[in-house]
Amino acid sequence: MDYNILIGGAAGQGIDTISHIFEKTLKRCGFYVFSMKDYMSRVRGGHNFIQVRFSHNPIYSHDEYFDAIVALDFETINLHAKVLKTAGKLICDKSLSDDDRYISFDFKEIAKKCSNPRVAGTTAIGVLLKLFGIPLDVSYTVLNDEFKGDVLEANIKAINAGYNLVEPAFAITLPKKNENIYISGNEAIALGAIAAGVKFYSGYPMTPSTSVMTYIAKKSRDAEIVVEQVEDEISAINMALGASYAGLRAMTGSSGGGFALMVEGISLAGITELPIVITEVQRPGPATGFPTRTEQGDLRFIIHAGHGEFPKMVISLRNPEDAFYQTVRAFNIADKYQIPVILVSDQYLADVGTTVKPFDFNKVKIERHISGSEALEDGVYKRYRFTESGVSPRIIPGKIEGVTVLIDSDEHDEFGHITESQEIRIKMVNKRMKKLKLLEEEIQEPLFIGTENPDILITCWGSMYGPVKEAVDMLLKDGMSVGALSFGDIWPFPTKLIKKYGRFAKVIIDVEQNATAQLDSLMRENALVKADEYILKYDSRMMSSKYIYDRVREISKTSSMY
Amino acid sequence: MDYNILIGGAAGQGIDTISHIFEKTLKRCGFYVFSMKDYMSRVRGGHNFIQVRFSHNPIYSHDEYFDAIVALDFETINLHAKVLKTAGKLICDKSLSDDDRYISFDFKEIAKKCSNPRVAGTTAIGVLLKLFGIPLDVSYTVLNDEFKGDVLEANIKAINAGYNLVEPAFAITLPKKNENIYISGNEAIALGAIAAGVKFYSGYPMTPSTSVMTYIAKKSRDAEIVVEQVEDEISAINMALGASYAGLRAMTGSSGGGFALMVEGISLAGITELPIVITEVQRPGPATGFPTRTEQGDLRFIIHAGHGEFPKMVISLRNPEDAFYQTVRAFNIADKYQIPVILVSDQYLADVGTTVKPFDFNKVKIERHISGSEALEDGVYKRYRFTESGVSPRIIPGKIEGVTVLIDSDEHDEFGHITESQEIRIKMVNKRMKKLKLLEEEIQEPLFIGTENPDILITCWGSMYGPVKEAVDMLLKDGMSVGALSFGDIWPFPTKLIKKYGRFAKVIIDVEQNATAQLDSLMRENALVKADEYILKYDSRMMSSKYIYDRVREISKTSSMY
Amino acid sequence: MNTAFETYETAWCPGCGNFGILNALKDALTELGLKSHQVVIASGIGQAAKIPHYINVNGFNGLHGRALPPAIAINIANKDLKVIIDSGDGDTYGEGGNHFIHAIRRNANIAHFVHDNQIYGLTKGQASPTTAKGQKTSLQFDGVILDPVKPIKLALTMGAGFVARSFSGNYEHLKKMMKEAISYNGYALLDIFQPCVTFNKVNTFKWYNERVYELPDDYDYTDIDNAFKVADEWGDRIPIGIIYKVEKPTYIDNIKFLKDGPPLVDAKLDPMMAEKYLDDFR
Amino acid sequence: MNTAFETYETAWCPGCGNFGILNALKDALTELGLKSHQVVIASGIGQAAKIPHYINVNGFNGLHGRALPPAIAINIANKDLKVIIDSGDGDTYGEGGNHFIHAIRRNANIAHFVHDNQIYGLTKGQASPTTAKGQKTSLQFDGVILDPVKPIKLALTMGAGFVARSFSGNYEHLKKMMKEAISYNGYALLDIFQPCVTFNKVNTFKWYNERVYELPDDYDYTDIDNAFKVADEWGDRIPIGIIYKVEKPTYIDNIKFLKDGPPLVDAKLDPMMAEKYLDDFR
Ligand SMILES: Cc1ncc(C[n+]2csc(CCOP(=O)(O)OP(=O)(O)O)c2C)c(N)n1
Ligand SMILES: Cc1ncc(C[n+]2csc(CCOP(=O)(O)OP(=O)(O)O)c2C)c(N)n1
Ligand code: SF4
Ligand code: SF4
Ligand SMILES: [Mg+2]
Ligand SMILES: [Mg+2]
Repeated sequence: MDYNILIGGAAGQGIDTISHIFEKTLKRCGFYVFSMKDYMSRVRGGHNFIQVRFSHNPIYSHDEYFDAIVALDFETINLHAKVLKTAGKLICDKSLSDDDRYISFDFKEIAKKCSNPRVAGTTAIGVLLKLFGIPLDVSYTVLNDEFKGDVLEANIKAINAGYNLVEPAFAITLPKKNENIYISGNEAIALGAIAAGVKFYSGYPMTPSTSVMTYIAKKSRDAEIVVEQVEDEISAINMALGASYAGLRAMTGSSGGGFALMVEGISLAGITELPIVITEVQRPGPATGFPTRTEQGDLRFIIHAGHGEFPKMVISLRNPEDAFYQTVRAFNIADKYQIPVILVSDQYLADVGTTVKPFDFNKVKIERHISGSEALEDGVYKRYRFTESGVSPRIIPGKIEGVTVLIDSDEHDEFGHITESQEIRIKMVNKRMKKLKLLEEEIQEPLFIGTENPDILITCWGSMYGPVKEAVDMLLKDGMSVGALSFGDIWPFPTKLIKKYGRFAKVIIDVEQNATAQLDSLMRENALVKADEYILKYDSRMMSSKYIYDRVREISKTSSMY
Repeated sequence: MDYNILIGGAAGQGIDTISHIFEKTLKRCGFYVFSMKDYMSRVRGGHNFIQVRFSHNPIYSHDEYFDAIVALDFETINLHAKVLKTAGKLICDKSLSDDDRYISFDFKEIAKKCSNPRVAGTTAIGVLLKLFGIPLDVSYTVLNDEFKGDVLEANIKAINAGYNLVEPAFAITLPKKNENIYISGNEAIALGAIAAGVKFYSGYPMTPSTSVMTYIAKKSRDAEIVVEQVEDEISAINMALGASYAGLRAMTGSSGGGFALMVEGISLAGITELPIVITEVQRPGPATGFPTRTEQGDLRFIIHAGHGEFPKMVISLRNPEDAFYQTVRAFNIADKYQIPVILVSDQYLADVGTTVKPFDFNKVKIERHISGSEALEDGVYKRYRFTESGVSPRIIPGKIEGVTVLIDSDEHDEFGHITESQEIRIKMVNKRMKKLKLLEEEIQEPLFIGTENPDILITCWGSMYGPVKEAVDMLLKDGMSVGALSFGDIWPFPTKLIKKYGRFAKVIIDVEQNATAQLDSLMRENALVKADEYILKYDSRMMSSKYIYDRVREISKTSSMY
Repeated sequence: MNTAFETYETAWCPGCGNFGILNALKDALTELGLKSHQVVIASGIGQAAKIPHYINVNGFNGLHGRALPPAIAINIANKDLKVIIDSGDGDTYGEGGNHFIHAIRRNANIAHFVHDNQIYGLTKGQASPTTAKGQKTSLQFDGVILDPVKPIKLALTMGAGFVARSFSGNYEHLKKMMKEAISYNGYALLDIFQPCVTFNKVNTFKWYNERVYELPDDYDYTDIDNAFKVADEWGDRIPIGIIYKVEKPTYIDNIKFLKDGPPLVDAKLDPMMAEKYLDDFR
Repeated sequence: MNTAFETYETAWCPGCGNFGILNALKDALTELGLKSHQVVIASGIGQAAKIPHYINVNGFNGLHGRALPPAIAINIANKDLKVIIDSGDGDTYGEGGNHFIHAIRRNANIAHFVHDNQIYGLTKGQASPTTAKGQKTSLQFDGVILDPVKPIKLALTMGAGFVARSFSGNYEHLKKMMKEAISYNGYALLDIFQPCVTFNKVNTFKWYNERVYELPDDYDYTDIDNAFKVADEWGDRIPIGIIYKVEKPTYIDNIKFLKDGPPLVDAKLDPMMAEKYLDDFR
């Protein structure tokens, strides 16, 4: 079983809250749940919706057709009724439609009877739960977490009322309860950062990155983390670098426009060799673009962010689970090589809710690579000592009597003192660049899924993993020889697997949520491998597995040469 | 004949001035002159020097060995005496050395006698002129332009005194006088911008880009151009975009660090489709790096500057002549396609003095591509009207009664109004991206020099043209089968010639003043052509033709496979 | 409803203070006899900054925090246009703070309307530079720990020649202030209290309405000492009106060819005029 | 010569006012009994900003205009360190203007020394935000047309708890001011007149020396009205000294775990402590 529900309404109508109640109830029943948000850049009005899929089995992405739709406004019916499956149910207020195929009640009246006009949506959720035969008591536990006092009372009344309005319509078996958690991409990054020991987060709000900062801020008092909302993103990165210099694990993040203001600071991190973790949660650009929508359009910009030449690492995130562990890894790599590490996400991943196994905190290792007095040679400390590896021992300023730490944004000598020497310049560039070599060993090759040595090789990166994984599963079921490389680590660019599979594939199809096939440009540049076909979408809404499946089938038919 | 002179001293000792007198005198005699600056990031002290080459024939770059050295400080002797040719002359003050191979006088005493202690250097220039048999009267014309009143008197006395101290040492024939001008890269950009009708320049000082702004400022009153020094580079680009919107030809520029602060604004230019010309005069990074030195390290950063996907054009400049004409072309292309055009230079080119044919102002065509009321359809103006080409007619706000112009950094509809529509998004992305196709036709393929279909193919970009051109000439004289592609236009990347010559070459040698071979990465990405060998220099001093020549010879010997 | 500048659907919350500002703005322009093509509104990003989409004048809807630089350049490029900025408190005093202080020094001819809701509206309720100390927000869970920026005092300190405050809930007053600011020759700051009904539950319509009082007719707004005193008034009574106004040479006044010549955008371009500069290099 | 903090060769012009500042700084640190590892100097880029290379303390020589953000974070990260900023007038009031006004609101414990030579030194003589109106420079050929920033008044307006001015030519005074600023608990601005002998031919040693006068002993620097008056004094007589000083809660004071706990950098990191947050997602 695999059900797909859409809940739509205007901003301000509370679809977030009611959908959350629904999602959490499903999750607590033991289902696998996957939800995706589609919202406008406004606070009230307009048309927003949330898609919720649930199943007994893991879910990796969203789907396009619905078993049930909850419509809180007319737009929802207008726009989405056409993607209701034949046996699907549409639930709405009487006032919105008199179409008798729909399940409509006077929710407003019912809400009034529950003595709170704002609980109309909760009643609709009651209806929804009953249709799927989901036990009401689980939903109470969720309501209990969300509301208090009178509001809680009213919501319980409302959900009961809805539950009593209809009979079950879908035959569902309840799964076994499990330990899974239900979490979004941004929350997973935040949790990863807290687990990794972030002690300083400076940032400036920018959709869709803000919720990383918000979650850390929520825990800041308890976890003793300083979260500082700064005057601008330039301050954000420079402040974070100050914290890093002083010895803290520090982080900042933004979306494209705010990240753009940080690139000089990234270059500073490069020459000063200060560890820093930066999150770039992409939205469609250029400039302000589409604040609440999704795209993978910033990859090249991120990879080449910062003037001059210096090593950095760029990791794109696949899903919340990956986001958690990669965030931890990012901190460790930043500290180990004293470099900036950039985590690339997007609005899709930022806002998806996914059930995953509880993160294993025992697996989280904090590796600071900070030295004590063993870093001194004859009592002398050189911040930029030339070493075999290119990495110089790092100490915390103020911690060793009489020893000082000098970092410098000019080209500098081993002590961090400004220099104009050609010889030192060459050595310093070499020292920094050696880390690229080390990083190449650190780098994780893309995940491969599908038949070994497939005829059709799909390439994708970051959050496209989910839709591609499901598409590959569908294609495999069709008996096709298909596989996919899903890139996570993306700079330095891992070339082994793409060279290996690229050689055997009859057709390489590059799948990206952008217009210029940026991953393909990296493959060409770094592996001299070029895709033959492209599935590119840049309308700001994430492509689904179905979308990919259909197009791959098409390509495999029309491309007679393969 | 081809002579090479070095004039060295501490910052503040006036070597700039005396070298200028020397250079201009040579130029006015009709020689071809080429000068290069090597200076530290300080105002007084340290060690700076200027290299001046002159000849009867055009000169394209600097050389490493000297026929004469003028030493105003001990460092000059210490560092450079070893690269004096066997028959070379070293001129210095008595106090600096008692080595009797040197031509030393008590210049300070002489200066005192000229009643101005600051003219000691001018006396040394007098000596220099006599050694080469350059007529004194030409130097008077230069002094007359530079000085007034007492100071002029003192300088004339000083140069006479120097002239009388020695006898000619080199046998030189004077060339015919010619019409050539003597100009630096930055001055040529500035002059090109003025010729192209720039009316607004907003910028913030940053070495080595500042002199572009300074020259325009010098002419601003006469040419009626507003030059505004702003609070930061963010303001610089946003202000220039405002001027562009209002209908002016607008420009800004900086070096890497300042340019980094402009990248969000470049993205704004992308989505608003505002023409703008930006100069990036590179210096070695990352961060503050080497403020007064040279590198080609920002290429990829520049090409990918700005979040999101949008068309831009990047033109790298070869020499002052190219700088002038390409600046004019940049304004025309920016206006034609309503895109940002970035001119890439570097400290080497910024500061080189070169004799060139006077720029032909008759060749300068100003093509604004601005519409009047013919842009309206039924009286309605759509700033972002969908057209065949992707370019929408542009009008100047306020100029047509009742017609308004709206530009928007959000994704927008044809009117410039904010939208959330997927359909419009796709059309708008396509509209903007179509310009890339048009640009591909506009693009100039690299200059090819050397034997047709050479065995050894050198690739280079921007200011590396001069050193490579001379190196190729030397290699050709040796009878080698060698050629070079010198890229000027670099984004969109022109692929025809590199594919053509790449196929025949036995060895491709990529020559760049950076550590990561960024041009090569573009060739790989865009033409699937990879260099076999690299000549990379990243010590912050420009490589010379001799340096390239030696390494190419080495490669051609050791690479037995070719 | 004023339709001279057309009416568009907005994306604001019902009850938002921005509606009052938009209405007053349209009427102010109408009463000043301005036509749509004669006016430019520059804005950044935020709820306030969406205004160029809701009124039919020329519009430069730029980047968050960056409304001032283009506005200045537009004034310089074409002194015939009336340049207005509509932007938020975060936009102006936060992200755009550096432009704000230096723009005042340039004294370009701009009427700058700050929709000051003391919160970040569009990004859902984080503190802005004018949010009160101690106020809890959607990000400052334990309350804001910074002292707020005082826009009026800051503008006075930087030497602004026109500094005023109004309230979106007082249509007549706001319209009058807008007309004054637009008519003023030079940089004019008008800070406008604007209730954000969704995210600022402290500074509500009621909160402002109970506190604001109009400066008396005999208030001498040419007296800078007075102005500084008034700028410090905050709490139970908050003054609105023209707090300071004097004549000052504008940016245009300071550059002869801008002052005496036609609008810069009308300058004839001719490459040959620059040929003489070749002499510098001979 | 004070060698407690070592002596390095500088790249400054002979006669530059920066020498006086460096000397006073070394002596101030010595007299305060500070050791080199206990002090951090943050700076941006410029002549002034080269100071971390000329004194043996911890140094964060960052980007042009960006000395304040890292300095604030260093104070937050390790309250045991004495954090000082040495940077230029362009660095602080120009490129870094937005950080300047907002840093004051944060009130981190930082002594901020602005080497105010009223010019851009390192880039060879363009106007800075404090260059006098009308002054001709290497870029403003027809003279500066903007009114200068008034740093003292601006700092007062933004609510700084310690605002002072001194002069590099008055060693004793400068050293005293530095000690006061370093000892002050919170953000302390010390604007220091510093002749640039090469590029500022107006504001020379003589110019400053003839004008500066020390505020009298009975000057009450806790009176903000007084301070504003003194901040406006400019011309033939320019006051130096502590212009305003009061106690204010610092950034650290405002966050309990920073105030009461050990320096943040000493916090033990343990992933398991975060495991409980998984409950939010069950
Ligand atoms: C560089 C950048 N940083 C952050 C944002 C996100 N952002 C958009 S509007 C806004 C704040 C809005 O607050 P305000 O200016 O007070 O306007 P309001 O919505 O309250 O009218 C922010 C942080 C952005 N668009 N660009
Ligand atoms: C982003 C950026 N813009 C510009 C510069 C160039 N720059 C370096 S120092 C400086 C100004 C220096 O003036 P000031 O801060 O007053 O210091 P001073 O040299 O006078 O001590 C400038 C513009 C830079 N390094 N980085
Ligand atoms: S969030 Fe606040 S400012 Fe934005 S539209 Fe709603 S009420 Fe207005
Ligand atoms: S240029 Fe001015 S500020 Fe810089 S070192 Fe020389 S005198 Fe000092
Ligand atoms: Mg606001
Ligand atoms: Mg200065």
